[in-house]
Amino acid sequence: MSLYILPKDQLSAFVEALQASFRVVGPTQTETGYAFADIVDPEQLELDYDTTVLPPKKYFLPQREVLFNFHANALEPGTGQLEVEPVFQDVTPTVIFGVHTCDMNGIMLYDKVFAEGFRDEHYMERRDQIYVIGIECLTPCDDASFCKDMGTLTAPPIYDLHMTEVNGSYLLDTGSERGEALLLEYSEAKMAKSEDMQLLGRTLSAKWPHFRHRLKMSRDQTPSLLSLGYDAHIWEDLGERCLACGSCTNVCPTCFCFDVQDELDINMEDGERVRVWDSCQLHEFALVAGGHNFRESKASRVRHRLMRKGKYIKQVHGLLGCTGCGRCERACLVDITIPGTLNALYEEMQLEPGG
Amino acid sequence: MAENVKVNVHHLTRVEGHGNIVVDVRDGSIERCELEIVETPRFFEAMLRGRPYHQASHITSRICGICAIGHATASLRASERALQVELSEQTKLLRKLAFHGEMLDSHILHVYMLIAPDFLDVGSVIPLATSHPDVVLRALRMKKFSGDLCEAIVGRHTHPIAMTVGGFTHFPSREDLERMRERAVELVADVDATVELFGTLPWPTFERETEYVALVHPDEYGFIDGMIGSTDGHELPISAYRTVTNERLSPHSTAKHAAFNRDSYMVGALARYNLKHEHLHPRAKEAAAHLGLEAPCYRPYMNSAAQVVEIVHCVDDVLLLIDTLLERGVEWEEPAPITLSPGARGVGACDVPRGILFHEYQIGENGLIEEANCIIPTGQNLGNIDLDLRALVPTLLDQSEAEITHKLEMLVRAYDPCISCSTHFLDVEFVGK
Amino acid sequence: MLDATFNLSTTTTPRAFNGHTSIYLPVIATIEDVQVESKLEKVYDVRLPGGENLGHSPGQFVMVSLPGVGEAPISVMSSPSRTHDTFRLCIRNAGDLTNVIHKLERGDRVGIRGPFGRGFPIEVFKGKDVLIAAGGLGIAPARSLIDQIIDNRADFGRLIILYGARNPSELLFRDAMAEWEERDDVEALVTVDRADDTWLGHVGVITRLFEHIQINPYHTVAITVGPPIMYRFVVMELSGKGLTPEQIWMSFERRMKCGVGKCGHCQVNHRYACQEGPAWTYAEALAFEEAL
Amino acid sequence: MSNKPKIAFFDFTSCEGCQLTVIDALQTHLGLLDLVEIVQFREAMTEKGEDYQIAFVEGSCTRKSDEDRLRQIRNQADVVVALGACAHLGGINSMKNRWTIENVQTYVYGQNGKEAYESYPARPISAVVQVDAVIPGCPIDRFEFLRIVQQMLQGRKPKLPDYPLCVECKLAENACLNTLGKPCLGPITRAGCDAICPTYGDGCEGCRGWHPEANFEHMREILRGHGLSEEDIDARFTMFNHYQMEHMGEDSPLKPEAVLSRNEALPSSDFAAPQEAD
Ligand SMILES: Cc1cc2nc3c(=O)[nH]c(=O)nc-3n(C[C@H](O)[C@H](O)[C@H](O)COP(=O)(O)OP(=O)(O)OC[C@H]3O[C@@H](n4cnc5c(N)ncnc54)[C@H](O)[C@@H]3O)c2cc1C
Ligand code: SF4
Ligand code: SF4
Ligand code: SF4
Repeated sequence: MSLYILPKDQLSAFVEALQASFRVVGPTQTETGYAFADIVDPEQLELDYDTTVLPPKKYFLPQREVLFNFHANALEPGTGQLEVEPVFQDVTPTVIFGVHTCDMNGIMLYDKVFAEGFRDEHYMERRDQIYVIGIECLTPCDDASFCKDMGTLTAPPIYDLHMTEVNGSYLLDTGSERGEALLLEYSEAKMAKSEDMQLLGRTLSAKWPHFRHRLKMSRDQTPSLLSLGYDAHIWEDLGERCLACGSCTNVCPTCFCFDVQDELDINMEDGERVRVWDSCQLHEFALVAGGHNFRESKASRVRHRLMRKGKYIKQVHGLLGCTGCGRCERACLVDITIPGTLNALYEEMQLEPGG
Repeated sequence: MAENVKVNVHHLTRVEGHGNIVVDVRDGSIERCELEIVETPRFFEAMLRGRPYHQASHITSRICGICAIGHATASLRASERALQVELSEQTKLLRKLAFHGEMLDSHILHVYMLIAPDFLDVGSVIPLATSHPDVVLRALRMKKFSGDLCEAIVGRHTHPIAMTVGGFTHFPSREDLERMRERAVELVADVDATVELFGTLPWPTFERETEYVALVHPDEYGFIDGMIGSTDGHELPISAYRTVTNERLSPHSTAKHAAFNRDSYMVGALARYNLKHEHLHPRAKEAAAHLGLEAPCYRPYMNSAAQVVEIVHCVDDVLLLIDTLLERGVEWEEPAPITLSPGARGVGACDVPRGILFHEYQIGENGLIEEANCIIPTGQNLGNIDLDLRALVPTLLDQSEAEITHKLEMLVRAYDPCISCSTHFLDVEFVGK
Repeated sequence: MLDATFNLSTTTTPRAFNGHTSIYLPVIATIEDVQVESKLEKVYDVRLPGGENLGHSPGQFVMVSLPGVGEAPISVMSSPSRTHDTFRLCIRNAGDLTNVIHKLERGDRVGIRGPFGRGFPIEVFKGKDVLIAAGGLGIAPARSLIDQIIDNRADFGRLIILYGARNPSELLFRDAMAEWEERDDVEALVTVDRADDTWLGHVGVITRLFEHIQINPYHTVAITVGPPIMYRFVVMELSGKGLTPEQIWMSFERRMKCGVGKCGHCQVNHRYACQEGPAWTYAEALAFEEAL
Repeated sequence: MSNKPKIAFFDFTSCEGCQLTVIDALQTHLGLLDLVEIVQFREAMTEKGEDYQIAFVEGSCTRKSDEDRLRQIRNQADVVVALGACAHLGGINSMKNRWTIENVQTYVYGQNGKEAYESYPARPISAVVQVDAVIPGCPIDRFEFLRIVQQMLQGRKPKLPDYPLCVECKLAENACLNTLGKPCLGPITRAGCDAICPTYGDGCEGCRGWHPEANFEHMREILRGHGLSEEDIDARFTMFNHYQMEHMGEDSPLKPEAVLSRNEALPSSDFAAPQEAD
C-alpha cells in the first residue's frame, strides 16, 4: 500500500464524489462545538476540530440499535404466534472522515471486542461497510487529552485511509486495499513523491514536542498500579464526589456496555428488541434479583471504571481501555479524571508501598 | 312556555378549574343567573415572590396547559420591561411564530371539537365523526401542524422550553423552517375548507352591545405588546392595565371580575376583530365576509366565527414570518442583557386565544421577584358573560329547559372560557376506529 | 485473548437471515409441562423445535425470553443424562419477567438462547468424592449435576448433598430429596434456617450441616451454589476440612443482558461470568478482587 | 362494552397540561383506544363512568376537601397512577408552601381571601392515598405515558429510569450546559424525558423529581461555580420539588428558611389583591 497526495482544495470534490455512493460523515461545527454528523454539503466538513462530545462510536454501535423484530401476543405473553426476525441496523456503505488517532484506537478495540468470542454480526456487518479515514493530530486538541501518555497519538492499523496535512495538501496513506481503491476511484489523488514522504516524516516527527505528558507513570504500569491500589483511599473520595451520571462512559470511545430492552408497538403485538448504551456508573448496572448489588457504592463503580480502562480490558483484549481522548474529563462536572486519578493513586501507592 | 326554570349545568366550563351555570327563573323573572366558578385557587402571584426572575415564565406557563405559551410570553415581557431588555428583531419574529402555533392549536380545538358539533346539532363530536369523518380528520391534521410548529420553535406546546428572558435558548434550523413552511402551504386547503364549513352554520342572532377590549398595534393584527384599545374609544399603554381591569371579587365565583368603562367588557377573538379587523390578511378578510362577520359585531356567539377568521390570518402570517426568517437567516443569539435596579416594575401583555393577559412584576436588585400580579382573560370576561346570560334568558323562556340549557351552554362555550373541559374531543376516536 | 477453557458451543444456532446470523436471536421453544414447585418457584419442561437436544452440561444456563417483556438467564436444571428432547428449568418469581413467565402454561412459547457459560467440569470430578452444598434456588443448577452423577454412579466416589433453605415452605424438590435420602449411595442432609411445626429435621444455616459429615480431603471435590452471602461461610467450612481452593467450585450469579460476553454487566474483575463462568474454582475466584 | 380495562382521568390542582398531553398521545397513537376503554376524561368527554380499574390522577392535593374525592377514587380503582409532577411531587403548587396559607390567601384575594378560598399546603397525592405508579414530568412525556400504560396492561409493575438525566442528554449528544456555564439540574434529576430541556438549550429544572442517588452537595457546588446566589440555588431545588425538600428532614440540602419562611418577614401588599366585592 502506498502514499498519495491530494491538494486541500480538492477535498470537497472527493467528498462530493463519495456522496453519490456513500453516506459520508465527519466532524461538523455545532452551536457549541463539534460533532460527527452527516455531511450534506462538503463545506460542512471541519477537519481541524476540537474533540467531539460523542466519539464516532455512535456509527459503530448506535445509541439505540434494533437486534430483532418480533411479533407476539404481549397481552398474554407466550400464547399465540411468536415470531422473531433479526434486524441488521444501519448497514450502509459509509465513509467516516477525520477520525482522530485516539478515536481510531477506540475503533480498534471495538473490532476486537465484537469479533472475539461470540462474533457479533450486528456490529461486524455494519463495520464491513464503514470506511475509516483518519486524520493525523499535529497539535493537541485541548488540555484534557493525554494521548501521548496512552500511546494513541499515532494511527493504529485500522484505517482505510489516513490523512496528514502537509503544506497545503493532504498526504494520504492507504491502510487497506479497499481504501486505496476508494481514493483512486473517487478522487484525483496522485502518488506521493519521495520529497512528499520526506516532508511527511519531518512533519510527523516535529509534532511530538507539542504534546505533553500528564501521567506520572508509564501506561505499562497502570495494570499493576491499579491492582496494587484496589483498596486505596482515593476511591472513597471519588465515590463521594461522583454524581453517578454516567457521562464519562457515554462519551468514551472504548466503553461498549449495553442494556437490552423490548419495545412494543401500541398494538401490543409487534415490537423490537433493542440494545442501548448502558453505564457501569449507574446504580442498577450490577444489581441482581433479590436486591443484591455487586457494586452498591459509587466508590466501587468509579473504581470499576478505572480498573476496566487501565487493567481489565487489557487483560482480555490486549489493549488498554483508554485512548487518552479526554472526553470523560470534559464531561465530568466534579472533576474526576483519568490522569488525576491514576496520578493520585500513584502518589498514594508511593506513600504506602504494597497497598 | 315555562314560568319557572331552574337550570344547573355542572362542570360546564373551565377557568383553571370548573364552572357551573346557575339559572333560576321564578314567575317569569330572573332570581339568579350567573356563571359560577368553583376554581381551586392556586396562588401563583404569591408563589412568585422571592423567586428569581428567570423562573417566572416557566412557573407561570403552568397556570394553564392550553395557554402556556401565552402566559410565558406575557411573563417574559413583564420581566423584560422591568429589566430594561431590548429584544432583537429575530426574537420578536420567533416569539410571534410560537404564539401563532398556540393560537392555532387552541382555536382549532375550540371551533372543531366544541362549536361545530353544537351548531351541526349533533350533540357532540361522536356523531360528527361518523357523519363527517373528513371534518374530524382535518381538525386532527390542523392541530398536529400547530403542535409541531410549537415544537420546532420552543420545544413543546405545553410548557414551552426555549423562550427565556431576552431571547431564546434554541433556534430552529433552516430545515425546520422549510419543513414547517411546506406544511403551512399544504394546510391552506384545510383552512379554506374550515371557512367553507363554518360559513354554513346558523349563528344565533342574539346581540348585546358591550365594550370590547384588545391589544392594538398601529400596523398589524398583533397579539403581543401594543396598546390596550377599547371600542369605547380609549387607548391606554399596557402599564395602565389596572385602570382597565379594575379587578373585583365577585361573591359567587373564585375568579376575579373586571370592568372598565361599563359594568363589564369582553376580550377575545371577537374583541380583536372589532378593534383591528382592518389589519387582517386579505384572505382572513374574505373569510370574515364569508362568515357574515361585520364590525362592529355585538353577537357573542360570533366569537367563534372570529376565531375561524384568526385561524386564516395566523396561517398566512406563519407563512410570512417563516419567509422573513428564511430570508434573514436564523442566527444563534445569546439572550439580550438585563439591567437590575431596585424595585423595578414591568407589565407584559399578550392577546392569547381567549383575550388579553397581563403580568406585572416588581423585581429587586438581587434579581428576585418582590411583587407579582397576573390577570387572565376569562376573569375579565366573566362579568360580561353574566350580563349576556341575563339578557339572553328572558328571550328563551318559551323554549324547553333542554333547549334553554343548550343555548346557555353554547353561549358560555362561545366565550371559550378554556377549552378542555367542554371539548368532546376524545369521543372522536371512540367512533373513528 | 480469552481463556480457551470456556464453552463456546451453542446447539441452538441462530437462524440465518440474508446470510447473517444473530447471537441475540432466540429460537422459539415450547413449554411441554409446568409444575408448581413452591410458592415462588415453578418447573418448566421446554422443548426446542424438532425436539433438538440442548446439549448442555451441568452448570450452564440459557437465556429465556418473552419478546415484549424481556430476557433473563436461567440455569438448566435437568441432567443431560436424563432427557434429550426437552430440558428443564426451575424459575423463581423474582421480578418483572419471571413474574410473567409464571403465568405461562403448557403449550405456550418462549425464546431460548444458549446454552451459555462454562459449567461444572464433570470429567474432572470422575473418581472423586463429590460434595454439593446448595442454598435456596442453588439446588436447581446443582440438580443437573446431581442427576448426572447418580446416572453414572459408578464413575464417582461418594456423593454428599447438603441443602439449606430459609424455611420448610421454601424447600424445593422434596420428592427427589426423599429419594436421595433413601439411597445408600447418596448422603443427603437438609436444613432450614427457621423451622416450623411440621419440621423435624436439621435447623440452622447450611454450614451447620458440616458438623455431620466427614470427608477425605485428598479425594473430594466440592461444588457450592447459592446466594452470594453463602459462599464465604461454606468456603470457610470446606477449607477447614482441608480442601484446597482448587478443589472447590462455585457458581456465580451476576446481572446478564447478552449472555455472550459483550454487554459488560456480568463482569467479575476482567472476566465474564456468562462465558468463563458462571462456574469457577475458588482458586480462580481468589484472584478476583471483586468476587466474594 | 368489552373486557378492555376501564380507565378514568381525574384532575385536582393543576394546569391540566398532562391531560392535554394524553390527548396529544392519542393523536399519534389512536391504537390505545383498542386497548382500554376511557370512561371518564373531563378534558375530552362529557360522559362519566364510575366503574373503572385504572385511575390517572392529575394535580396536587391542596385542600382538605380534596381528600375525600381522592379516597373515593382510591376505593374504586384497582390501580391509582399519579399523572405528572403536581400529583407525583406536589410540583409547582408546592412553591406556595413557603408562605403561610393565610399569607398567600390575602396576597392574592385580599382580606376576604381567608374565608372564601379554602387551601392548605400543597401535597403530592401519595400523601393522601396509596399510589401504585407514577408518570413523572411537567408535563408528562407522552411516550412514557404510553409505555407505562402498556406495562400495566401486561400486568407488569411500571418501571421508571432511576438514573440521572445526564445519561439521556449525552445520548442526544448535547453539549453539557453546566460546562457552558449554564445551570442544569440534570445530574440530580430522574431521567425519562429524553433530556428535552437541555436539548432545547435550557437547564433541567427537576420536574421529574430526584433520582435515588442525587448528590445535592456537589450539585450545589456546581451551581455555585456558575456564580449563582444561595437563594437562586434554593429556588432551583424547590421549583418542582418544594414538598420533597420540606420533607427531607436531616438530609435536606436546604436551610429550613429556604423551604418555610415566616409570614412576618413579608411586608403586607395589595399588589395582586382585587378591590373588595361590591
Ligand atoms: C447464571 C445465572 C443463572 C440463573 N439461574 C436461575 C434459575 O435457574 N432460576 C431462577 O429462577 N433464576 C435464575 N437466575 C436469576 C434470574 O436470572 C433472575 O431472577 C431474573 O433475571 C430476574 O428477572 P426479572 O425480569 O424477573 O426481574 P427484574 O424485574 O428485571 O429484576 C429483579 C431483579 O433482578 C435483577 N436483574 C434483572 N435482570 C437481570 C439479569 N439479566 N441477571 C441477573 N439479575 C437481573 C434486577 O436488577 C432486579 O434486582 C440466574 C441468574 C444467573 C446470572
Ligand atoms: S476513559 Fe476518558 S480519556 Fe479514556 S478513552 Fe474513555 S473518555 Fe477518553
Ligand atoms: S446539560 Fe444537564 S443533563 Fe445534560 S449532561 Fe449537562 S448537566 Fe447533565
Ligand atoms: S429536562 Fe428536566 S425540567 Fe425538562 S422535562 Fe426533563 S426533567 Fe423536566
